[in-house]
Amino acid sequence: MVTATTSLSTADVAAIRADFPVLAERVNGQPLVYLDSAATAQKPLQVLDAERDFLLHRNAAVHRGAHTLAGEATEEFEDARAVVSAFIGADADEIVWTSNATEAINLVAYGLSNALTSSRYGRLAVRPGDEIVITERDHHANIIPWQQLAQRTGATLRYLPVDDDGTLRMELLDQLVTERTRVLAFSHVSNVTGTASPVAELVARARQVGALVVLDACQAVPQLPFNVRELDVDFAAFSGHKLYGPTGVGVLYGRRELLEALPPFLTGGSMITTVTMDAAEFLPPPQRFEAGTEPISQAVGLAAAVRYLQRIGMDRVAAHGRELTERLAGGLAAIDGVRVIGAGERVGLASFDVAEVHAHDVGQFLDDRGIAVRVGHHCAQPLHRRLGLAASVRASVAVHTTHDEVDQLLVAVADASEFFRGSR
Amino acid sequence: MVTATTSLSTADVAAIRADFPVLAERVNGQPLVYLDSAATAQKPLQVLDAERDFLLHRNAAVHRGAHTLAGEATEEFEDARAVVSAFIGADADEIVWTSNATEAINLVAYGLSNALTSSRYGRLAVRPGDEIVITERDHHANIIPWQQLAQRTGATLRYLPVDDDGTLRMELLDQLVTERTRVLAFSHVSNVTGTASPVAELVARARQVGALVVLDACQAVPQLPFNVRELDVDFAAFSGHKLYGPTGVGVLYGRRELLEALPPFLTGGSMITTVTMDAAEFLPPPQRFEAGTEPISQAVGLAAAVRYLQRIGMDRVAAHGRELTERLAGGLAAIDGVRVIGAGERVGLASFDVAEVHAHDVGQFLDDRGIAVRVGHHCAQPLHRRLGLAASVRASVAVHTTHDEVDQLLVAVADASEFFRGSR
Amino acid sequence: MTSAEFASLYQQIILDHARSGEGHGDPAGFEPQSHQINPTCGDEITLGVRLDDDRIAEVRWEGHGCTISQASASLLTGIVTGSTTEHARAVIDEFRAVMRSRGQLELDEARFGDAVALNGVSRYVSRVKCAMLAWTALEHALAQSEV
Amino acid sequence: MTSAEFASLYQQIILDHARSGEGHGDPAGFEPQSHQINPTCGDEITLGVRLDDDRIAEVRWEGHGCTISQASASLLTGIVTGSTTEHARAVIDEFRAVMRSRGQLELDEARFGDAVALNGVSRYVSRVKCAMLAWTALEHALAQSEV
Ligand SMILES: Cc1ncc(COP(=O)(O)O)c(C=O)c1O
Ligand SMILES: Cc1ncc(COP(=O)(O)O)c(C=O)c1O
Repeated sequence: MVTATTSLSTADVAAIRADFPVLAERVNGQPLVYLDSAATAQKPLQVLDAERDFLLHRNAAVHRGAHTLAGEATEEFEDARAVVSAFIGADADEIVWTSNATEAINLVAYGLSNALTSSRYGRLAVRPGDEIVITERDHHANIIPWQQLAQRTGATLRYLPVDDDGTLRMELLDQLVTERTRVLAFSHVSNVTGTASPVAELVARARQVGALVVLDACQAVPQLPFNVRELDVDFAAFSGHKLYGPTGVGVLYGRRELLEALPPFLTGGSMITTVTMDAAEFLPPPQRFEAGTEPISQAVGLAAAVRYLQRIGMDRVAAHGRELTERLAGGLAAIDGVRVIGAGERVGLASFDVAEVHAHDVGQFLDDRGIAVRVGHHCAQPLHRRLGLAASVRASVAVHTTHDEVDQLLVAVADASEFFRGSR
Repeated sequence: MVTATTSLSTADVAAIRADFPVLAERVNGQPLVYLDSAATAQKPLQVLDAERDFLLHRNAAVHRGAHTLAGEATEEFEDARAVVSAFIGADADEIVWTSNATEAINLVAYGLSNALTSSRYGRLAVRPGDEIVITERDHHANIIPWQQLAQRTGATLRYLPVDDDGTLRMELLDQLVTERTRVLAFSHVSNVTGTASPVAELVARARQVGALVVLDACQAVPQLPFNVRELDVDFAAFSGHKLYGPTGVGVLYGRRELLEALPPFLTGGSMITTVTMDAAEFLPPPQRFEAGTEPISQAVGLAAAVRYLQRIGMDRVAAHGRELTERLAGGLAAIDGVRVIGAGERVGLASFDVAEVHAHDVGQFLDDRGIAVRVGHHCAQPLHRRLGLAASVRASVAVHTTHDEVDQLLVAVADASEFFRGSR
Repeated sequence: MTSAEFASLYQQIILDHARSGEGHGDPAGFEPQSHQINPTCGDEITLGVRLDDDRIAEVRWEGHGCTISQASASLLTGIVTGSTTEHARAVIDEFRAVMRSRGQLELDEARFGDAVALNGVSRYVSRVKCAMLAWTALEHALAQSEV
Repeated sequence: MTSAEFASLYQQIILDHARSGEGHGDPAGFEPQSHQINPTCGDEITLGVRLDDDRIAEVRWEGHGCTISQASASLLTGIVTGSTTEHARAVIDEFRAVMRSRGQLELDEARFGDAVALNGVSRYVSRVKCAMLAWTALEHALAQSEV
């Protein structure tokens, strides 16, 4: 039995907003309406305070020092790993701290080519004739690392195309993902259409042919209850800064036996057992992948962000996001001349095009009213090209977004259309 | 004419200490004596405040958004680049933000092998038969990336050995660095001996044979006036967290024409001009090397750290460090059974061995008195092996270190030696 | 309903130039040429020049972009057509300096005429690239003809 | 001049065991064997076992390390010599649980005897690896003999 999840009440959101002081500030004389969380989220005071408290009282190098501060710092750092891994249903040693989601995906892609030159880690090596499959609606962070892997190894890159509204053409899946496919990489939630990929179907096909599944979870983790075991993916990547946490920290989840089989990517201190001038022996995961000094206070900050979301409850976060996004997408579609990109239920964001008006001009008009949205290709040039657009406008919601803010955006978009088209 | 630089007065240091509140705290009931800045520095309030102020009022994605906050964030972020690059005598577009020094060195090493598979960037490619030269006293971060580069490309890794006190055997330089040498990589200041390498001589030899010079400047930048043009190096790497700045941010300096010739390393958003499903065109440096969302607030924090040091003056920072390190090394050498590693003037740190007592035990004894030092191999196993040690104790000084703190350490080391050796 | 700053960024003259597009058209056959992209939004321009000795006889460009970039290309065309390449280079440098001044400098009306309407852009860091696109293209085109 | 915590970490019995080193010696010829390293400080141990059916007849180890790791190897030798491999495995698990408990758990005196002197280690996160080194080596050695 599915019980309807309660969303956030107006009072809940008001209380949440108090944790984000920037929301009370003015931009161009207007109250800030921040609808750009999909690019980077604002950080609640709880996150800023946790990081500052750590830096004021327990800052030290981790895993290296024997003194008291170093012990305390190491404990708090490893507690952060436990908190963040539990949040996505993984064990603590199955997540690797990276600097962002982009680096997390690069880590996997480089690992698969490094496996070629390393006798000990040959099993996962990608070779000429192997194929890597991505999708036409991926973010550049999930396109270019795979192009580069193909270039380094002689493997072939293929992609699952989308149809005219940006939906994955699943009917082509079996023909594209074959016994030759070594990696199937795709975004859980598109950062342009906001629609979710049919993860279960994609994973099932990858399992049939023995391909690794790499999930770009950047836009999903802040918006949905997210569990790597339920999704049954092999790798998943996301960024701290989109999850109400600091920049400078990202997460790679990897299934334990795969992290164990993957050779190192970045190399240096804190990831070795023995080093001679000729060769190095590496630690087990996750340390093998964490070369040099970690993003220590940033991991602590990210754990605080996760605790913050857990206190609200991801079910309620998701329900709130669903309500707002429906209002947003429905409202936009009803404005004359506005085309909302994509079809189906959206998670946390909607992108749109205003006929005859450039996205930059719309964005500037909205900014004049204090409304912050993202304009451009959102690091998804291939998808925009496929949809016949150079750029679009994207509005994204967060735990602190109100219904009223969405309505303000809708009015402003209608006015922008009027302003620019009226003047023609 | 050289005028003697004034050091920091007792009053100066007292004022500086007020910026580091942790120094007023107690560890194991004793006032904290933090002599582990070479591992990671404590951060002054000015750095914490700058980062928090940014996050509270101007946080947004940079280089992507058109809204007001994004514009302000981009300006502050690029101002940070200008401040940090000027601090080392480079132009703003000659520094790349990385996550730490380790990643900065990896960026160069991977770039040199990526150049192999990229027609456009072939000039710098490292190939079989080429040689890479490092030194026996390097940090693992400046050893393993080069081992891996050699493994990926078939190049040969050689090293300049040290003598019994850890000094580079410069008489072997000409024989090791030859026409076949493509890269000469070494640390400016050893993180074990604390002694500086003869940079000018090393660079001169590299120039003779046309090798690239990669300088590991981690321990130099926080302690000495540092200028990449005067040193005439091709690349230099250092970490924010050792420079009184945040973790999660590091810097790679690269001479403009070399950064332009180097292919990308991490790939993804914000580093491209055009992306199709088949190929990507990359932006000029530094953006080409900054894939995905940057360590934004961390760069802002690092700029605040640099401004902090500039207000004190790097000449005075260096003079203060010199005084303290002399007292430290001289005092240690005078303790019965203590062997100070290395010979010659030390910059900011001294490492030592207490006869018959394990470094961990010394460290624990010091910690019991609130004194934080580093014990272990300090990510320099080859050097320790060469010196016949498994581990050593390292004490390092900072702008906030007092003469009295150094003396406390000296007394405690003598007592530790007595405690453990007395019990035998 | 819009602020004074917005109104100064989107003056009628800008809106008009974005629509009329002086010099807009297929630059095929024009040499030298340059193609420029704004990586943030994917806006592009291909701009070609017909030279008559050291004079710019004609400018022709096409591409897509926002109001600011289109108006700027149109205004540029008006300013440099008929001038020497040397003058054009000086004008480009001056334009760039003003655009990057964060509101500190203003375009000289004697040299820039109607293009002074672009003064407002320099206060919007993220729009400077839009205004610069055509000017950078002309700079690159002229650089090719130097050799 | 040292604190109570320090004194409890470095009890006389620990100092004594670090010096006497029960079981210390070249384990050549002992099978199964395991070599373990503490990556932070480079401390190493090579530990070998002589089995008599399912009983540990003798333990022999060599290596270098701090007082805690040396004393721990010595104390381990005393505890497991003569016991069944099954019992040894249970004891290792219990020891690990206590060491990782951050001061929450204590070793049972009946099973651990003098080794209860290592209780203090669990409050020093960075020293737990030192105390565990020999125990991990024994665990790995026994795991090999299982097959
Ligand atoms: C000389 C030297 N090189 C490289 C590093 C690596 O720095 P990080 O761990 O910040 O990447 C360090 C510090 O650990 C160092 O002292
Ligand atoms: C779907 C998706 N993937 C990847 C990324 C890259 O994230 P980051 O820039 O934090 O590495 C983003 C955000 O920009 C995204 O939305």
